Amino acid sequence: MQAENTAISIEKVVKNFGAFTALKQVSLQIQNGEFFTLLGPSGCGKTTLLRLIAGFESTSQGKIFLFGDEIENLPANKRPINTVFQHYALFPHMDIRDNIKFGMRMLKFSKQDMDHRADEMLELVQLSHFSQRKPHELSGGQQQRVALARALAPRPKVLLLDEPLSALDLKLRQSMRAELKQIQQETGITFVFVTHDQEEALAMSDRIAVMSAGEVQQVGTPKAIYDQPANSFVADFIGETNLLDATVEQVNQEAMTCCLDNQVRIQCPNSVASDQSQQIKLSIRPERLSFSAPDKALMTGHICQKTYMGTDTQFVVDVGQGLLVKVRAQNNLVSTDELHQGHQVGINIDAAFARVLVN
Amino acid sequence: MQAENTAISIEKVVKNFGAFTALKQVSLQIQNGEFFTLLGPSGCGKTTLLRLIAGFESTSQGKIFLFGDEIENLPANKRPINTVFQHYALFPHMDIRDNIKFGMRMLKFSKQDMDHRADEMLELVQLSHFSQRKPHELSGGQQQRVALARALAPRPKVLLLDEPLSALDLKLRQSMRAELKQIQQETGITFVFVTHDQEEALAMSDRIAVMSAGEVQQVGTPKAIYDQPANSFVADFIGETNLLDATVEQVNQEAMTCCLDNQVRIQCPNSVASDQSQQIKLSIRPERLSFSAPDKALMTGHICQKTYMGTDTQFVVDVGQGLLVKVRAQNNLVSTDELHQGHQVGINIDAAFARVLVN
Amino acid sequence: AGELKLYNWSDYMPQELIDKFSSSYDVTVIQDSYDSNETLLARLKSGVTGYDVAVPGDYMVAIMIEEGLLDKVQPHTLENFKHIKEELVDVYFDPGREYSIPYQFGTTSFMVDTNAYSGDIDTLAILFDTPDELKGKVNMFRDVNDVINAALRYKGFETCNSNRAELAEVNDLLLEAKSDWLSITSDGAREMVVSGDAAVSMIWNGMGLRGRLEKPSLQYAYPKEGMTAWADNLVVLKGAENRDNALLFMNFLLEPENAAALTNFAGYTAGVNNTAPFLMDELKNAPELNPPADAPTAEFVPPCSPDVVALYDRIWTNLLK
Amino acid sequence: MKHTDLKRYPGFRLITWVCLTVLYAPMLVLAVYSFNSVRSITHWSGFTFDWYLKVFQNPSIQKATLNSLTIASTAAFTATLVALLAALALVMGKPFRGRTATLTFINFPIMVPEIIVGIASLLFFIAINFELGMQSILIAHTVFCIPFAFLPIYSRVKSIERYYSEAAQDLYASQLACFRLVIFPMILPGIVSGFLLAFIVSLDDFIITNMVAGPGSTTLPLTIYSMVRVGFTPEINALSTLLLLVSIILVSLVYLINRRSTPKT
Amino acid sequence: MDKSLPKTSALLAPAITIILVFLAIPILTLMTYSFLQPATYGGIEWIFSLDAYVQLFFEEDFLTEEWVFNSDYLVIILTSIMLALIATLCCLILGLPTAYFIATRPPSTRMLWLMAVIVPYCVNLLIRTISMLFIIRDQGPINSFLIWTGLIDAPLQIAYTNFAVTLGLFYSYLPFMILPIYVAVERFNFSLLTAANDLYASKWASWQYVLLPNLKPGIIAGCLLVFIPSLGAFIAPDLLGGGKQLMIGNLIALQFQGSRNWPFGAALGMVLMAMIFIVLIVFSKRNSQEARS
Ligand SMILES: Nc1ncnc2c1ncn2[C@@H]1O[C@H](COP(=O)(O)OP(=O)(O)OP(=O)(O)O)[C@@H](O)[C@H]1O
Ligand SMILES: Nc1ncnc2c1ncn2[C@@H]1O[C@H](COP(=O)(O)OP(=O)(O)OP(=O)(O)O)[C@@H](O)[C@H]1O
Ligand SMILES: NCCCCN
Ligand SMILES: [Mg+2]
Ligand SMILES: [Mg+2]
Repeated sequence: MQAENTAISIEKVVKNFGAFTALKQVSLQIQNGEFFTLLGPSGCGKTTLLRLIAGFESTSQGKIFLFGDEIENLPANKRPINTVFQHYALFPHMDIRDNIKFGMRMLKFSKQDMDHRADEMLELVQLSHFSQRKPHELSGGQQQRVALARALAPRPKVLLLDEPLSALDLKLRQSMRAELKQIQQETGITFVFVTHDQEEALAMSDRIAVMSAGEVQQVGTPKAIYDQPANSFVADFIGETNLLDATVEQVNQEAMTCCLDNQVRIQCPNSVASDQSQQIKLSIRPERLSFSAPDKALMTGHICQKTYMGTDTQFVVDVGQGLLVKVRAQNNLVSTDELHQGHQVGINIDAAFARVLVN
Repeated sequence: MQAENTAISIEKVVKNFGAFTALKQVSLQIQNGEFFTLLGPSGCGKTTLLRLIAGFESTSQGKIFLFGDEIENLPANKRPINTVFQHYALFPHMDIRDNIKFGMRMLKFSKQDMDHRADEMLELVQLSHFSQRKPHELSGGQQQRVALARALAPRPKVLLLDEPLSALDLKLRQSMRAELKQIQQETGITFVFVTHDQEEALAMSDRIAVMSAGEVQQVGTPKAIYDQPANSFVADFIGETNLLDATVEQVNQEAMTCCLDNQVRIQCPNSVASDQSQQIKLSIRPERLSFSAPDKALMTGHICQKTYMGTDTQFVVDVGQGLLVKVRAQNNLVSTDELHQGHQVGINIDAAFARVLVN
Repeated sequence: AGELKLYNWSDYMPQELIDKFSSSYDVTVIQDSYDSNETLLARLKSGVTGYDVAVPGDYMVAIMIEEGLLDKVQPHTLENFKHIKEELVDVYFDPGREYSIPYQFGTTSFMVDTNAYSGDIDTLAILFDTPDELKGKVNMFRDVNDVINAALRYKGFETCNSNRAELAEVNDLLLEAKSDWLSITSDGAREMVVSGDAAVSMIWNGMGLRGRLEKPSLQYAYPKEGMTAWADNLVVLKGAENRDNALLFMNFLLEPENAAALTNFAGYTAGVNNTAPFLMDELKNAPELNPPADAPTAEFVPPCSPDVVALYDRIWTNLLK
Repeated sequence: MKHTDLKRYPGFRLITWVCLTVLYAPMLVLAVYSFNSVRSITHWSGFTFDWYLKVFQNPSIQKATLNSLTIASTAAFTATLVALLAALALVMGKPFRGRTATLTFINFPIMVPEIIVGIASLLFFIAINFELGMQSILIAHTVFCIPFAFLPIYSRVKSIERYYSEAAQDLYASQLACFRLVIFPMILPGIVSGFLLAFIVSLDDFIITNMVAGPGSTTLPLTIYSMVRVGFTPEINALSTLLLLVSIILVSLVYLINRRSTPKT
Repeated sequence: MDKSLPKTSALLAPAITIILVFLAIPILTLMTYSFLQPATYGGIEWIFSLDAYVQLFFEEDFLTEEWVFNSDYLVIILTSIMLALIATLCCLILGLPTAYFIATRPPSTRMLWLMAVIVPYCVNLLIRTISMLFIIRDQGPINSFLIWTGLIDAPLQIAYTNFAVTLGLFYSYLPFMILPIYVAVERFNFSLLTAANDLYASKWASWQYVLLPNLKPGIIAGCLLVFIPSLGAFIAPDLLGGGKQLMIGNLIALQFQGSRNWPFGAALGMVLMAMIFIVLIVFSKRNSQEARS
């Protein structure tokens, strides 16, 4: 069942905590060398899945394979997998260097090897001159880098990262993203990255698994997930979207025509097997809507809220029948300045990117 | 010095903590009824300024006027100013209703008045059915609303809010923003809002004061601050920007021509008195750069990084001489899919929005 | 009316007798206790004030008079003074009884559990050269003079001895003997032997008597090397706030019936005449109160000179440390 | 389970039970034998309440109980009051040089061995000609109760963030109103546990009391001690069991108060 | 503008005054007395003298009346230290696992376990010692039980020995060891154990390299809290040692009762205080050094 190149294969894994099921039949293949992200709201089971892979918990059902071998009976301290913990979990009584050396010491690396590798890691995370400091003498971002170095030092086959950036402030988080991604590319190690921040997931990952309530909702590249959400949960959770109720009017192999509540008809790609008259939801991203002269527009409405956001401006437009749509315009395009609350506007839809969802 | 309509006027206020100067000659006018935001990085003195206005600290130098009256000698409990504290500071031993009534009790409102107003406030923040609960029985967002109701109940002339949203999680924070803004508009009370989150500031404020290291860097509407940053600190702190070194080649009243390090010339509005040959910085927002065919472009380069961000994609383009520029393209426009790392691209600049900065 | 603050040996006064006095004279009696003459002196010297009456032993009365701790209350004016046994009126420590009246008197020796040891017990060797069966089963008094005097007698030396060479020997003897001892306590002595924690214990005759009544295998020893006799006395302390009640109490205790009640409780000989009709039967022929003919005469030991006291203190401290 | 809990170490539960047994067995046995119908400490020969009746009828025990309660409540009250003021000053007052030193000084009485406190107090009272008795015990107890009352109050006051009093002032409360309506109710649990702790400590003290007691001021522990010296009786067991009960009730009270009042965050 | 509560100094005054007058000055009095000469039947003579301190090391020989070196008091002091150390060690050996075990209970039951440890801590020391004496006596339940089972035929001598004193100290102060370690364990960040495990450490390697070093402050505090009162103990040696096993606390008391040598007692008190302060200072120095680094 596992391809040649699979680093981790998770097969129908269930995890129960007493009566509560945290993971329901999760299956996933993680490729060797990829940056794989588990994305989902708080409590959806991301950490639980990570802990199963690391070996801190055991599965209730199902199997986990590491490069083809079942690892159920391998205790955590024997798995060639290391973890970067959310709050780093640096050993407070050891200096940075000793922290980094810890895993190698436990693996009984030779002293020489250990020292050499520690230097290498310190350099990698650019903390060579801090090697004598204790963790609490470092800033959050520096601590985060130590945690990374410590986990990388014993040359694990897979690195697990549990929301490593969530404790950092905005600017730092943004710069650490780039750094992490770069280190992953340099080392070629498989990263399994956990986050609940969609922006982070989109920006960093090769592939993303979107999870909700213990189930994997969709696995795919950032683009696939953003543009072709599998269901309304994914559509709503990743980025902002207009989720519009509609009825199917015509269907063929490639396209379908849907009628919105305000009687506007939209022709969009057929992504699901659905029958005529079926009630569906259309997910259309705000940036796929654009303003135009009312006469050239698909529908018209008046602006009822305008929020300036720097790069772009978001409008909420009432298009009749109580239907509110969000329109996002980058501030370089339309003269967003001239549009104000109350104005009548025409709206066009880039229908190729409308997505039909049945649940 | 104060206009008719000024709620709070801060004049050359200095605040020293021992040898450390937390505020250096800060002057600000806050209009009656506006949503005024103090924005700045951690430690820049936002809280300190708020505490001076509230009366928890006294100024080292300078004066603070409230509707024209100097309030230096008015103790905190006599100022018609209320505060929503960062951690809410709800009285844990009182139920929600008693918390809300506290201020009115101290002001000796009549019992009837007090009850009536409490009901009104509970309704305003939609917590009527929780009035008997103790604070710890509410969620973070609900507590935040109680803090707001408590501060609004005695009808203060000015409401101070110290990062009221920072303890909430992302989704909740976004919805509370709208709520806060709406309450401000309904009550018409002057809000002085503190945050270090630029997105929050841009989305909510009428005017923003950007602070750094105890000094006000710029005061203006969100748009003014985003589009016409006064200096490179503001340009960098608010949103993302390309800060490019350039030399002034020609200057006249309205426009100037600047030469970038890669010899590309840009004609942009003259916003500062600057001489020919002067070294300046050009701040150009990534969304003001756009791709075009290389032959029609202002400059050319190759893509060295591409980050998919859902709504848009950010590219880092090497335009020669080691000059890297960020280009942000909304995903509905250019077919961002077709541009990849390594591609040669042409770049145009919406030069009307380039901003010349001298510091 | 009023109060009476009594400082007494522990386990030396029946509650009933106190109640009787309290109700007859409407006096609230407060009683605290001590375990040796030395503790009494130390407490009083350290400035503990407020007690009205105390019960020092013979030599201690002498010391307390000298130290100015006693009130010269002239007890011979008391109505019941006449009951005092003749030989106890003109005592060396208080000739003519100007400060004190007799309380009870008796002897200090030791007691052996004959179940644990069947040999001859009438020798101080039991304490100082303990037979194997009794090793680690000996309780000694927490009292400088009783212990050192016994050791001096065992060695055949004079009591109140300032001969440093002899005292050095006594010192060595005690240190050596100590390893065979179990404990050093006075007021718990009876409990120790009755419960079986100790098989031998230094003991006063009355206390021994009460112990034997509880545990018949106990036997009071009359060591051939000699033993100490003592006589406790009721005194009024200088500065007593309730001097009148103190005198009432003195008079009360000289009443033969009341003196007999003391004897019935504590088991020692009363200092007044005519107690016989009130005494319990068990006391009449008790071996503890009626020494056999061949027993040595018990010896009163007068206060020793300050330098001797100092040397005794040193031996005692050496022993305890 | 294949993956054992990392927190668990084998044998620790057993050791814990050993500890608890060591801690409780003696007291339990003592309590059980207080119901023994004969005076023996060895043999169990039937159940009786007689010894408890005896305890209640014994006038010197009654007097000692009264003394103990008087002293404990007065000393604990004074100590609590004094400690409260000090805690408020140290937390809410302006920072000053020597703050740490002051803190150490207030906790000084716990750091000095009891035997030394006892003897030093005794010598001091004698030196200034202070009559030993209830007052001297009271003073000595107040001194060593202060840190015990202080610790819970201090930690409670310290846990109250500055912003609560600021919030009160912001809402127009004067300083007095702020203390009365906000600070005091919030630190009340600390005050109560401080008082109860001081009360227990005073009620239980033997060594210091033994040194500075005078005639008629015998407290319960002193009475028990002098009774034990003479010999073990079930009466002592009964009395000890009673005192044990009082301590347990008070400790449980402190615990309950603390638990009920700690807001879950 | 002064925005603080009433004058800090006024609020502090009562506490400071009470402790100053009724504890600090008495201890100074005690110190003064240690430099005076004893009066015959107790009390002091106002003559400056270092005899009390000399007496710690030297005594007048019975025969030659010369001052010769005397190790007896040193031995008592050393014995006290030994007994206190052994008691501390026993408390540590049993207390550490117990504290750890309790602190790792689920929160719902943790408080009950903790209460179980706190209750004896608040029970009268005297009563606890008495109950210990009660059960270890020759006729006590332990010996009766052992005899009944036939394991022994004569009672084991436990009471009135150094062993009993140590047992008593251990029993008296065990909760003092458990509580601070409990606090340390509760504060311990257990994700560190997970991290160690993740980095290939076995259970006992984690214990050694991660847990113990992090619990050190609690362990040290616990050891101090047991060692210090044990060193100055009075009740346990008095009741359980049968008046024969003296510790420095009893030796001090003795000087004010039977032996009536106040200056010497005062000097011993000063020695005890000095020992305790040295221990405290050494550890607080080390602690603050660690905190700083
Ligand atoms: N040891 C446990 N016992 C019982 N329930 C647990 C346990 N660990 C996790 N859970 C439950 O399992 C669910 C998933 O938890 P998990 O920690 O995996 O969520 P998560 O996706 O990592 O969330 P977050 O983003 O908040 O970290 C939650 O509802 C949680 O309450
Ligand atoms: N009471 C004080 N004593 C000494 N320094 C202080 C005090 N209060 C604030 N400061 C210092 O003044 C500076 C400004 O603090 P302030 O709390 O106003 O920052 P801020 O902008 O609110 O930051 P944040 O976003 O972290 O809340 C900081 O460097 C802080 O350390
Ligand atoms: N129990 C008291 C005995 C008194 C001996 N002097
Ligand atoms: Mg998680
Ligand atoms: Mg702040």
